[in-house]
Amino acid sequence: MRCAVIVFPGSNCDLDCYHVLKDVMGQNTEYVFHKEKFSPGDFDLIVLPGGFSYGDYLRAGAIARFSKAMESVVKASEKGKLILGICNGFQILLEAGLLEGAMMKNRDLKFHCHEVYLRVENNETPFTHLYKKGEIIKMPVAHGFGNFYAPENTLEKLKNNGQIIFTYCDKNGNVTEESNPNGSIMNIAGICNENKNVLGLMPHPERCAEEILKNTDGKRLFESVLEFIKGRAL
Amino acid sequence: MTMLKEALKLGLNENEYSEIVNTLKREPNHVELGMYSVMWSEHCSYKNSKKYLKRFPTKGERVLVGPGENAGIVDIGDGLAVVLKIESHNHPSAVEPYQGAATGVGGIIRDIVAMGARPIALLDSLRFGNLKNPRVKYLFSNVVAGIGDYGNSVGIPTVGGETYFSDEYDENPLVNAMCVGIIKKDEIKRGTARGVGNSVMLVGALTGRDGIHGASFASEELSEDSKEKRPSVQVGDPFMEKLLIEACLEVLKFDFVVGIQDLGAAGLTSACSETAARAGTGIEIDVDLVPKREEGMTPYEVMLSESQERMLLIVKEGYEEEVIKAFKKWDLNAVKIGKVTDDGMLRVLEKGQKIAEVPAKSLAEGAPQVIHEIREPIVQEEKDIVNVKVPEELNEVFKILLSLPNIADKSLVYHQYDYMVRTDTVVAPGSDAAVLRVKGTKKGLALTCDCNAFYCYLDPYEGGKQAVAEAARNIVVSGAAPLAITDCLNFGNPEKNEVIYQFAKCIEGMAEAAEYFKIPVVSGNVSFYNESKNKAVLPTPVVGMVGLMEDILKHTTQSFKKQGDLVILIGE
Amino acid sequence: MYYAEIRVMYKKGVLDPQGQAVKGALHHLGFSKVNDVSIGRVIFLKLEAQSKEEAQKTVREMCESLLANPVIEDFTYTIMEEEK
Amino acid sequence: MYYAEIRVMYKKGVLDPQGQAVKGALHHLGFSKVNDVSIGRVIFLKLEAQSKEEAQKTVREMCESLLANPVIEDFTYTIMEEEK
Ligand SMILES: Nc1ncnc2c1ncn2[C@@H]1O[C@H](COP(=O)(O)OP(=O)(O)O)[C@@H](O)[C@H]1O
Repeated sequence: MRCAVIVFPGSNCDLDCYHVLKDVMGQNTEYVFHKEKFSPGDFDLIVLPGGFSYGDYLRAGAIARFSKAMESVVKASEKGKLILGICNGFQILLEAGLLEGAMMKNRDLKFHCHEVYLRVENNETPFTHLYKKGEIIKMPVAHGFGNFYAPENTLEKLKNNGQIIFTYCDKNGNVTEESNPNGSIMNIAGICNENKNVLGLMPHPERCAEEILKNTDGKRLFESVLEFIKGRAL
Repeated sequence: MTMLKEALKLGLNENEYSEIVNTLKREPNHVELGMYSVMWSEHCSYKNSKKYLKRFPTKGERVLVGPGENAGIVDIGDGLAVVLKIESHNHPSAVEPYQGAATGVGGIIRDIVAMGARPIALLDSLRFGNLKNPRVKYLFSNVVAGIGDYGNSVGIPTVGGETYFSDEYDENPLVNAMCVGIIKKDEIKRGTARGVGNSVMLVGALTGRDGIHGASFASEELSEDSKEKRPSVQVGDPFMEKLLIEACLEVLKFDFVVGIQDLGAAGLTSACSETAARAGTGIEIDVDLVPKREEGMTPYEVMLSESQERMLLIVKEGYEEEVIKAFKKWDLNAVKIGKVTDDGMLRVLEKGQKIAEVPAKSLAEGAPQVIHEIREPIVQEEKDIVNVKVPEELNEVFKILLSLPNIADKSLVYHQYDYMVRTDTVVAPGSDAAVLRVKGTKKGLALTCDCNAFYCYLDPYEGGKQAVAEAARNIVVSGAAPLAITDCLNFGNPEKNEVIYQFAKCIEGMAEAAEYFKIPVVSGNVSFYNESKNKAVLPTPVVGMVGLMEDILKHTTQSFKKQGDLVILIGE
Repeated sequence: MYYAEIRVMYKKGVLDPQGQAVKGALHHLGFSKVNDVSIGRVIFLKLEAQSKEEAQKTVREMCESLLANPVIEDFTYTIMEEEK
Repeated sequence: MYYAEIRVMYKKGVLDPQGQAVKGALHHLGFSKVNDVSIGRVIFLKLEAQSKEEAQKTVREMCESLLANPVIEDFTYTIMEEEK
């Protein structure tokens, strides 16, 4: 599998994503600097990493979406390539219109860094097919702008098309107010596009993909992608 | 005589002024006086403390760089070394807690980068007054937010620290930030202006009118009109810092960058005079070449500006374009502003005219030391801590204790810090020491910072020993062996006998413990004048410590593991 | 030369957590007669343009493409000509 | 009932990283004739008061005690009476 990790000015999980793909998953992985273009055929998976692109000044992800690399990301997404936006990457995908909705400041106005429980709402995607539907997993979050919002009609659509992929829940899988770290509407933690080839999520799967870090729930996301790509290649 | 008056206004004393006149063999002009006043403030010159700091043991088999540079460095094997330093940003945080704390984090990160190292972790040691006081609450929440937002944004995990509350800190919160970096042993850089004819380049943010006289500000007690000293407080730009780190680390790989220095307190004046003094050279710069944020800035302002997110590079002649290109990649400025000379002078030009010329050594190292009379405080409150009655309802007491802010869980604080970015944090905040893996090796690092200021108040000597011992214990129970110490000494006004007594005794205790455990002190920082309305903070000598474990898989954590395990109490 | 003052606010119906928090804090401080607090961004800028119409057009474009997010935000602006 | 619009900006001379970044982005997008971008907060609120003077006084107090940080920020405000 050929993977790209896009480096925006202010990205800071680029290294972590690269590490997981290259060292943990053993895949062919490259950094792509935001000023570079590439062609849709160059990569099977393109990761938009977490961080604070352009300092998150103005709005999280607002400025990054205008980069050269993003033009190529949009083209790749149209060609059905897999695009994964984590945290700031998710915010950029929203600003770029590759995913629907918007991100606001966490409801308590504070940055939140800790583990959360997630429920896998849809496992019929290239990113989640190795999870069980309704499975409860643990992943860390680390963000100040993770309060997802979308207008009523968009939410309907997301729901009906199975585009809601992860929701925040308690350890028994109940989607409750208390288990929602940021005020996100319907406890949404991750969504995908209609085509299911673009996924954005606030939690960090790359931070829980190794034994030594005491949690490997995130690794299956990358394994899902790898299996999917292999299957497609067959 | 008018220059003397101005000197006094700037915080220099008569003795210092005549020392300047003696050195220059003439009266200093306005710009030169400004430069002296910041460089000879306690904050930059350590004129009240140098003598005592000599007491610390600073040598050890693993020590590669000891005190005197931007940060200390110790060898951890595998061709790698760890870089550490702690610094205070107490005064700015008292006036503008969010930005004060944020820029404190920014400053300590640049100290690590200035050694050529990649910063890998931050820690913060915090002291506040009583949370019932609304101003204290405001300071507390904004300091935490400021530290978090800056560290989170640049992508360096804040993996540990401590948070204490006591009335003595009501007006004077303590905000100490520690940074740890990692570097290949053969890529260590120094803050020296070597090589006559080499270029002096300024990189990073534009120079604005912010923070002029911040260093002298840190060397005064806080008063009502501190709030009026607006320019002393700067706004940090973590985004710029992130780019600056990446760009600096890219060019530092090259041999043609022969020296690097961060611009902190006293800005260009400090960076130029210190790099030249360390190398025994001189520097000539032209203020017209300095990229400015505002129009009409005077040379005085340019030389004293404390604008954040800037660095000074000393570059071999002929390689300037390479540096400019590397910085351009990150859309950053890199401008040649002068050159290294052989005459030992810091010379400042404007429109081709010489407007200041002083010996770099005299600025950086020449401040007359202040000799204090040391006297044991007479009015030390009597506190009987030996004969405390055992209360009957221990359960109740236990509950009360657990609800005290000093003992309560601090997750409210560290959950606002991204402690996981870079995916090396194996033991997160909330344990005794943070444990980080070192990718590419089997090794692990344990990091902590500790100080029990109440002990230091009751008995500075024992308290000093305790601070080192506590840090060492935290490292050891995490499975690591202590490697090195960086310390941040927060005290009141050193011109007061009681304060300098506490200071000297704490150092004595710390030094003795450090010698006993064979843990060298490789860097540190002194913050005096943490005092307002005549009330000094508790003596707070914070000990930052790094430990090493050869096998990361052998780290240990605080929690009970499973039912039936034995519980053993070790020690008396 | 023109000056623009651009205000970007949450759309009606979008919960504004910052406005809520500030309202709470104001009440707490004793400013109890305050209500409906909402917080947004204000952007001041200078721009060159041939006419006020052109300046308005440019500002609108800037808002639509970057300064406001149409999913959650509305914008208003005022344009003034620089006095010479 | 009165409406207040309060603008809080960095003082002159204080670094405005947001303004810098947005200016860069606007130039990048081709809005090259834009300059001096500065970004602040705008706060809209409603308040009860007996007179416009009282409303003004209250707004000033709120700014000084909470809405602006006098160390680095300046504020301006406009007060309007609600039309009945
Ligand atoms: N300001 C802080 N920043 C980061 N971590 C903190 C901070 N304050 C406390 N912690 C974390 O919480 C742990 C426990 O803190 P504390 O309750 O003060 O206990 P202890 O006295 O055992 O250090 C610390 O070891 C550290 O990991």
